[in-house]
Amino acid sequence: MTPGLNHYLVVSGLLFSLGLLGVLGRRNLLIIYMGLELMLNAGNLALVSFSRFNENLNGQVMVFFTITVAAAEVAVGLALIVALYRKRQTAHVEDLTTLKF
Amino acid sequence: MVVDRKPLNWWERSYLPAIAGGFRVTWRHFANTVFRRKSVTMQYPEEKWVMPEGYRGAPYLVSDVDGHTKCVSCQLCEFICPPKAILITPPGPAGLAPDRPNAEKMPREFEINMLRCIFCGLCQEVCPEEAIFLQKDYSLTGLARGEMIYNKEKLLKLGGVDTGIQKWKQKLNEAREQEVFPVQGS
Amino acid sequence: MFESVQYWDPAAQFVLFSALKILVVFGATLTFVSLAVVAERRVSAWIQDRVGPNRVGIPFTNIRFLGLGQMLADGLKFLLKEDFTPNYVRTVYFWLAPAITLIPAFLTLAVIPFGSTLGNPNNRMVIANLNVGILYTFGIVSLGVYGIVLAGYASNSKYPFLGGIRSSAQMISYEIAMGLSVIPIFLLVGSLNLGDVVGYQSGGLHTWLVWKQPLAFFIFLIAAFAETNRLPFDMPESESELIGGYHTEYSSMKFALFFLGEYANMIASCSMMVTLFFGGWTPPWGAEAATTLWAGLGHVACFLAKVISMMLLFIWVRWMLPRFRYDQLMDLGWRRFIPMALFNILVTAFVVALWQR
Amino acid sequence: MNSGLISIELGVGLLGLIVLMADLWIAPAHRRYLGWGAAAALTCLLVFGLGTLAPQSGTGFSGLYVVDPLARFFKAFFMLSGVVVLLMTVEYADRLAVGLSEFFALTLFAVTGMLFAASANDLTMMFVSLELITVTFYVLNSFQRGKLASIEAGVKYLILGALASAFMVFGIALIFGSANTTQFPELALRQRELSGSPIFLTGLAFVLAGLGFKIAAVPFHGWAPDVYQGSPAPATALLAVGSKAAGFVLLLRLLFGAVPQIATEWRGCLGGLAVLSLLYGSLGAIPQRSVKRLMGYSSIANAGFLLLGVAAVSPAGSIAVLYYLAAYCFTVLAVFTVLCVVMNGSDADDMADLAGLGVRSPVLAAVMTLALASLAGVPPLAGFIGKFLILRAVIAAGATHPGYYGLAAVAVIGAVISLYYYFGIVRMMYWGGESQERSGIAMTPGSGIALLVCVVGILYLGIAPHGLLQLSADAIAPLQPSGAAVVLSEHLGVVTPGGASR
Amino acid sequence: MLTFLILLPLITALVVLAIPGNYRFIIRCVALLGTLETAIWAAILFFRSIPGTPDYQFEQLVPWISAGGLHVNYHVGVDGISVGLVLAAAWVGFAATAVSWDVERESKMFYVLLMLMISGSIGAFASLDLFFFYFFNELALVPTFIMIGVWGWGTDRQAAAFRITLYLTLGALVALVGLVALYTVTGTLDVTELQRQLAGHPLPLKTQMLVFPCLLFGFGTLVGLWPFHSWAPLGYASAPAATAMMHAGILKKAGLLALLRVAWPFLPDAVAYWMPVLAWLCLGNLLFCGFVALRQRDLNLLIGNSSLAHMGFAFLGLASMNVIGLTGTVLVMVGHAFLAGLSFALTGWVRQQTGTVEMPRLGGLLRTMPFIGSAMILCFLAGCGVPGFANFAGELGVLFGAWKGAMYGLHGWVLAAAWGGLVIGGVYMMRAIRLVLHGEPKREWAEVSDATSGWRRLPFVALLAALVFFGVAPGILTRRIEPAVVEIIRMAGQRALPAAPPGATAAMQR
Amino acid sequence: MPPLTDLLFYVFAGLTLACGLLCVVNPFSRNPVTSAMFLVLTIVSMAGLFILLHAFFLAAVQILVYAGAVMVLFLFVIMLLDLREEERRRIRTFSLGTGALIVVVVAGLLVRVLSGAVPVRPTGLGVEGHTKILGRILFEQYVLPFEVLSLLLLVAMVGVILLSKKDMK
Repeated sequence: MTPGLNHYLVVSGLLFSLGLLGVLGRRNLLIIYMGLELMLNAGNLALVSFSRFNENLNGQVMVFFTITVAAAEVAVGLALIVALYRKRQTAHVEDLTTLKF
Repeated sequence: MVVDRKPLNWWERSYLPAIAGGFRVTWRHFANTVFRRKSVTMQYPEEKWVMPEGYRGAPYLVSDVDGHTKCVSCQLCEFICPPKAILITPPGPAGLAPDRPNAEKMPREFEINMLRCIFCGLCQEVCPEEAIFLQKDYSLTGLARGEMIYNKEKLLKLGGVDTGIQKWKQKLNEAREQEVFPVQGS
Repeated sequence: MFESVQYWDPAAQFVLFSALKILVVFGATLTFVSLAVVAERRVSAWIQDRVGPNRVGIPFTNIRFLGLGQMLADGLKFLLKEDFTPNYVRTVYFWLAPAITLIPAFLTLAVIPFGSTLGNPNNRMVIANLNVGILYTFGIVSLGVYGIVLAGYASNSKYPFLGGIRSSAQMISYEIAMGLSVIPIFLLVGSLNLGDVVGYQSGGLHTWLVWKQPLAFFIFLIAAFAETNRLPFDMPESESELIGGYHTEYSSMKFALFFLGEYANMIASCSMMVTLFFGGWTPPWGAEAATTLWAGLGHVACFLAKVISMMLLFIWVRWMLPRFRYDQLMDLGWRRFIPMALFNILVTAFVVALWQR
Repeated sequence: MNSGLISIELGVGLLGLIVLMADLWIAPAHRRYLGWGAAAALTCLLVFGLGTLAPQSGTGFSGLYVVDPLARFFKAFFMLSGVVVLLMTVEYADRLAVGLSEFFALTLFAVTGMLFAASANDLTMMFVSLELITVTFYVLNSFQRGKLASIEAGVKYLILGALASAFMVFGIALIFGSANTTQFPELALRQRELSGSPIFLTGLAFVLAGLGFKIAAVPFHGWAPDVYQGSPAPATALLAVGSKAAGFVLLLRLLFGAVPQIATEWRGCLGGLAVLSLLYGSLGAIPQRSVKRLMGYSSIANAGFLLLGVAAVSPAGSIAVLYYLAAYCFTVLAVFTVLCVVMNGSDADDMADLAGLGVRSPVLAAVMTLALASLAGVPPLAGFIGKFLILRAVIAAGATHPGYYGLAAVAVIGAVISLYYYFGIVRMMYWGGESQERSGIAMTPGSGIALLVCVVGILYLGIAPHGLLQLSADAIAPLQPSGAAVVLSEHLGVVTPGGASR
Repeated sequence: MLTFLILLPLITALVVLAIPGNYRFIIRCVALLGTLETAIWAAILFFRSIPGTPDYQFEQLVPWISAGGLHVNYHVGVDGISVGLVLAAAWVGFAATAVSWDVERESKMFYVLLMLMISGSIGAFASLDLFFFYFFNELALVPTFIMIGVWGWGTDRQAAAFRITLYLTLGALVALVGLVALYTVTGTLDVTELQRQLAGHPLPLKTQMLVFPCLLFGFGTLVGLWPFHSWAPLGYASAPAATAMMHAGILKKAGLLALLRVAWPFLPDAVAYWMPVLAWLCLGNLLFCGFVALRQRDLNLLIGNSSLAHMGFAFLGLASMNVIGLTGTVLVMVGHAFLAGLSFALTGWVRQQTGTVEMPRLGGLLRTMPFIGSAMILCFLAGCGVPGFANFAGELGVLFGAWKGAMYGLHGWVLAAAWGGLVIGGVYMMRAIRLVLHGEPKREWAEVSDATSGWRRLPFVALLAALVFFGVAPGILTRRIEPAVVEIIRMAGQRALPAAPPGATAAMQR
Repeated sequence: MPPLTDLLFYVFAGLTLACGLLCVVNPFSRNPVTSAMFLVLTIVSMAGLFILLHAFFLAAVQILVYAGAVMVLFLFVIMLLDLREEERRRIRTFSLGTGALIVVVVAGLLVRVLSGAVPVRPTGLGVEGHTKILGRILFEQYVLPFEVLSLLLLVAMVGVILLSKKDMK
C-alpha cells in the first residue's frame, strides 16, 4: 500500500505518544528531556508530511523554526541540568524536593 | 625571576610571520632531505657508523701478548658492577690452572650478562690488571636470553689481545723510579 | 561488454554505475588511506632530515618501491595483533565506537564530484548528486563525533574520557566555523550543489574560489585541521598528555578503524577543500565536462593530484606547529574564526548584493 | 516590508543588546545604574514609541504581524511592567551574585518577546515569540545559581515549558495541516468548515494546552507555585505579569480572532478549566507560608478569573480580561516590589518575615495592604473593577447558558477564599507575632518610583476606570465579534449603550 | 451638598494623614472638628429636605464610566428614607470620633480609617447608583477589618476579624452578583433610571428569581440575617467602640437600605415568593438571637445579639410589605442607628475604664459612674422599646405592619413570635441593667471614673438627644419616609404575573 | 521505483518508532547513553522519512542540528554527570503505569484522528523542498520570526554562559 498522508501522520502521532510516555513515565531528567525532543520531532514529521501532501512549503519553514527553538531549548536546558547536578548531585525528578510547601 | 614576554606588534600577533617561518624551516629540511640527499639517516645494515675514538661499547676481557688471560679473579669488577652483570668464578682451592702455573688466580669462569650490562665502564676503571676493556661493539644480538650471557671464552675471543697497555711494565718502571726516591733523607 | 550495457534499462544502468562508483570510490579511499599513512611517515621523515620507512617492498624480493609495501605490512600488523578488550569497558559501545568513526568519513565522499564524466554525460563522476550536497556533508561530518565520544565513554577510563570530551567540544565548535566559512562560497555560486560549485570554477586557475575567498579558505583549512583532530589541534589524542586520548584502550583492528577513520576524514576534508576552493576536477587551464573516456580519466587524475597536494599540506603542517593548549583552541575557534567567518559572510553578501544590482 | 511597524520591538531589543554590550565598559559597582538607564530608556520608548513611532495600525511581514489597538494595549502593558521590573531588579541587585546586566538584558529580551507576542497574527509568529519568552524565563528563573531553589524552579519550568512547546508544535502542525494556513485571519475565514475537522480541533486543543501552560491554568499549572517560590523576585514578577498576559493576548487572538465559532462551542470546556483553576489556586494558597508560593497559587486562581472572562465568549468578557490584566499587573508588581525591598536582608520569603512590617515600614506595609486588597477585589481599587467586569461578563453570558451562573458562584467563592489568604498576609504585617527585626527598612529611589507607579495605577484604575475601559473596548475591536459572538450578544440583548434599549 | 458631606470626612482624613503621627492632640481635634462639621451639615441637610415628596433631593449626577459597555454615573441624592440615615451616619460618626479620644496606639491611622468609614457610610446612603452604593459600602467595610484586627479587644480579635471579613465579603460579593445580574438585564445600575425603565415593564420572573436570592442573602449577611449572623456579636465584642458604633449602628443599615431600594420595588414577584422564608428567618433573628442574648455574660455580646434582634424587627417590617411596615422599618433603622451607637459607646467607656465587660464581674456601676450609668439605663430602656424613644415608634410600626401583612400571607405565628421577641428583649435588657449597674459597687472598680467634663459627655448626650427627639417627634421622620415608601409599594405593585392572593393587592395599596 | 520508496517508508517508519520506543522505555538498559543513542537513530530514521517526503534540506538540517549538535550535547552532559547511580533506581511502577495509561489514551485519540487525514489539496505530486524556494519563503514571508529566533538564540547563548560559567565574578 502506497503510504499516504495518514500513514505519515499516524507515525508522527505514535512518536508523539512515545515522547509523552517518556515524559510521564521516566524520572531521569535527561530522559524526560529526550522524550520532549521526540515530541517536538513528531511535530516536525507532521509538519513535513502536511507540507508535502498539501503542497505548501510553509510547513517546512515552521520545521526549521522548531528545530532552532529545540536547539536553543536543549542548550539552556542542559546547562540547567548541569547546574542542578553541580548543586544537588542528581538528575532525578524525585529529588527536586526543595520547593515543597 | 620574571622574564617578560616580548610584546608583539599587530603583525606579529596575527602569527602569520611565525607560520611562514615555520613553513620555511620545514621546507628547508624537506628539500635538503629529498633533493640534496642530506638526510642524516644511515642505511644501517649496509652502512655503519664509524665509531669515534674513545667510544665505550661492550666490555670484553683481553689477553696479554702471550695470549693469556690477564684477569686474576680479584672480583673488584663484579663488586663494582652497578647492574650486577658480572659473575666471576675464582679458581678456588683446586689449584691453579695447569696451563699457567705462574699466574696468580686466573678465573675459572667469567661471565657478563649483556642484557644487564649498561656499558658504564666502571669495571674497566676498577680493574687492577687492566684485563677488561669497553670496546666498540654496541649491537649485541642473540636469539635467546642464554646467548646473551657471554662466558670467558667468548669474551676473550671478542676482546682479543691487548698490546697497547702493559700494566706490569708500568709498575716496574714506577718501582724503579721509587728506588731513587730520596728515602735516606727522611 | 561495455557496449551491451548501453542497451540496458536506464534505471538498471544507473544502479550498475552507482554501484561501480561506490565500489571504486570505496576501494580507492581505502588504498588512499593506507598510502596516506605511508606518505605521512615518509614526509615526516623527510621534514625531520630522515629517510623514513623505505624497505618493505614486495616480499621475498629485493624490490622496495619507496617502501610502499609498508602499507601492507601495517595492515597485516593491525589484523594480526591481539584484539584486546579490557573487562571494565562498556562492551557494546566499545565495539560500536570505531565503526561509527569510520562510516561518516566514507559517507562524506559520496557527494564529492571526483571527476566530470567518463564520456557519457549521464554518468557524472559523483555518487550522489544532491542539491543540498554541502549540508549533507556537514550533517555526516557532525555524526563523526559520536565515534569519538562513545569511545571515550565506553573505555571507562580517565584519559580516553578526557579525550572524548575534548574531542566532542572541539568538533562541535569548529563545525560552526567551518559551516560559516563556506557560506560565502554558496553566496557566490548560488547553489548548494557541489557540482555547481565546481562548474563555477571550471574557467581555469583564475576562477578558483580560493582567490575570491581567501579568508574562507583559511578558516576552512584550519577548521578542517581541528575537525580531523590533526596537529596542531590534536588535543583529543595528544600523546604527551592523554597517552593517546580516546583510543588509549583500543588495540589491533579496532584501533585500525580509528586510524582509518582519521585518515579517511582527512581525505574527505581535502576533497572538500579541493572541490570548494581549487576547482575540483578541473585542470588549472579550465575544462568542460569530459566527452571522452580519457579526458574523464584525466579529470579524475587532476582531482586526485589536487587532493594529494592538500594532503601533503596537512602532513607538512603537522611538523610545523606545536600543539595548542585547549583553551587557546577554543578561544581561537569561538573568538577569532567565528567572528571572522561572520564578517566574511557579511562582506560577501554585501558585495554580491551590490554586484547583482 | 513596513518595518516601521516593529520599531518598538526593535527599540527594546536593541536596548537589551546595548545593555549587554555596555556591561563590558562598566565597573561592577556601577552596574545597577545600567538598570536605571534601561528603565529610563524603556520609559522613553513607552512614551514616545507608542505615542509617535508606531501610531499607525497595520499588518506587516506578509500578514504575520499586526499592529492594532489590542497589540498596542498590550505593548504598553508589557513595557510598563518591564520598567517596573527593571527598577525592582535594581533593588534586588545585591542578591544576584553575578550577571546583573545580563539580568537587565534578559528582562528586556523577554519584554521584546512579549511585544512580538502582542502582535502575533500567525501561529508561527506566536510560537516563536512565546518561545523567546519561555527560554528567557528558563534563564531568569534559575538566575540565582547558588540557590538550589532557584535552579529547581528553573528545571521545573524547563520541563513543563518544553512539554508545552511540544504540544504547541504538534498542535500547530495539525492546524497547519487541516487548514493549510497558519494565519489567524485566514483561519477565521475558514472556521466554519474547519470546525468539523477532528484534526483541526485536536490541533487547536493542543495549542490551547500550550497557551494554558503560559497562563498557568489548571491542568497546566503544576509549575507555578514552585517556580514562583524559587525564582528571583523580579523574575517572578515578570513571569506573573508579562508571561501570563502574553498567554492571554494570544489566547484572545486565537480564540476570538481566528476561531470564534469554535470558541463558542468550547466555552463549557473553558469555563470548566476556569473553575478548576480558580478553586485549585484558591484552596492551594490557604496553607502557604511562603509569600511567593502563595502568589503562585494566587496566580493560578487569577488565571481562573481571567479564563472566566474568556469563557464568557463576549466582547464584555474580553474587555474584562484586558482590564483585569492591567489591574493585576500593577497589583502584582507592587507586591513583588515590596517583597524585594523587605526581603533584602534575608533571602527567605516566609510570611513570618513580614511580621511587624506595619511598624518597621508603614509605607511599605500600606502599599502591600493596598495591593493585596486590590488583589482581593476590594473597592475602590483596581482589582475590584476587574472582578466586577469579569462577573458582569459571566452573568451576562448566563442568559445563553445557565451554567454561567454556576461560574459566577464559583467566582464569588474564589474571591472570598482569596480574601482569606490575602488578609492572612496583611494580618501578619500588622499584628502578626513578634518579629525580631525592629529596624526600619530603607528603600532605594528605584523601588520608590516603582511603588509609586504601582500605587497610582491601582488607585487610578480603581477610581477612574473610564479611560482604561475605553482603551480596552477599543483594543478588543479587532477581535471581530464575527459569527457566534454577534449571535450571542443579540441573544442576550445586553450591553447596549444607554441601557434603555428595551 | 451630598458630595460635600461625603468628601468632608475624606478631606479630614487627608488632613489627618498630613499631620505627623506624634501630634496626637491636633489629630484628634482635626478629626473631631471634621466630623462635627459633617454632623452639623447633615442636620442642616435633614431639616432642609422637603417632607412629603417621594422625589430625590439634593441630586447630583456626574458621568463616570461610559466605556466598554459599562455605564456608571456618580449619582447621589436622598429621599425620605435615606435622609434620616445620612443624618444618623454623620451624627454617630461624630460621636464615634468623640469617644475615640483615648485611642493611643497608631491614633493617626485609626482616625483615618474612621473617617473613611464615615465617608463611606454617608456615601452608601446617598448613592443613587448601585455601583457606587456598593463601592462606598465596601469603602466603609474594609476599615472595619483592620480596626478590629489592630485596635480590637480580647484575645480572639483576629479570629473575629477574619470571620467578619469573610462573612461580609462573601455577602458583599453575593450581593454584587445580584447587582451585576440586574445590570446585565437592565443595562443600568442607577436607581432613578431603573425606576424609569421598570415603570410598567416589570422584570421577567426568571430574572427576579435569579437576582433576588443573591440580594437577599448578600445584603442579609451584611445586615446579620439569621443564620448568617454569627460574625456580628463576635465582631462587635472585639471591635473598638468607634468601629462597633459605626458598623452596628450605620453600616448594617446600608444592606437594609439596598434591599428596600432595589429588591422591593424592582423584584416584587421574587419578594412575594421568598416572603415566608424571610419571615421565618427574621424570627430566627428575633427569637434565637434573643435567647442567645439572654444567656450572655459579656455585655458586648449581649448588645450585639440584641442588635441582631432589632434587625429582625427590620426584616419583619420589610417582610410585611405595606406602607406602615416599611415606614416602621425605616424608623427602626434610624432609631437603631442611634441606639446601637449609644450602647457601644457606653460599653466602650465601661470597658475602657474597667477593662472588662463581663457582666457578673461588673456591678454597681451606677454609683461609681452616675452619668454613664444613667445613660446606659436610658439606652437599655430604649432598646426594650419603651415609648418616648425613637425605637418605640419604629417597632410599633413594624408590628402593625406585620399585623396587616398577616392578611396577605404572613403567618400568624410569626406575629406572635415577634411579640415574644419584644418581651425577651425587655427581659435581657433588664437583666443587664441589674447586673451591670445595680447592686453593691465592687471594690475593684472603685477607681473608675465617670464622664465628667462636658466634652466627654457630649457624644452620649448627642446620641441620647437624637433618640429622644425622634422618639418624641417621629412625625418629622415619617413625613419624609412615607411618600418614598408609598412610591416603593407602587413600584412593587406592578408585578409580572398576578400570582398574589386576592386580597394582597388591596392590602398593599392601603 | 515506487515500490522501493514504499518499502523504504515502512522501513524508516518502523525504525523511527522502534528506536523511539527503545529511547524512552528500554527494557534492556536504563543507561541514558543508550537512550541518547537510540534517539540519534530515531532522528536519523526521521531524516530518512523527510527524504521520502522530498524535504531534502530539512533532512540535512535534521541530521546536522539534531543528530550533530543537539544529541552530542546530550551525550556530553550525560558523560559529565555521573549517572550510574541513577540506573539502579527502582522504577516507579505506579507512575509509569499511570503515565502509560494517559499515553495510551492520547495515542489512541491521535491515531484515530490522524488516520482519517486527507490532504487538503490532494492533487499533484507535491512540492520539493528545494533549498532556494525554501530560502525565499523563509526570508521573504517569514523573516520576522526568523529574526525573533536570532534573538532567541542570543538569549540561549547568554543564558547558557550564565548558567554554566564556573565561579563568576
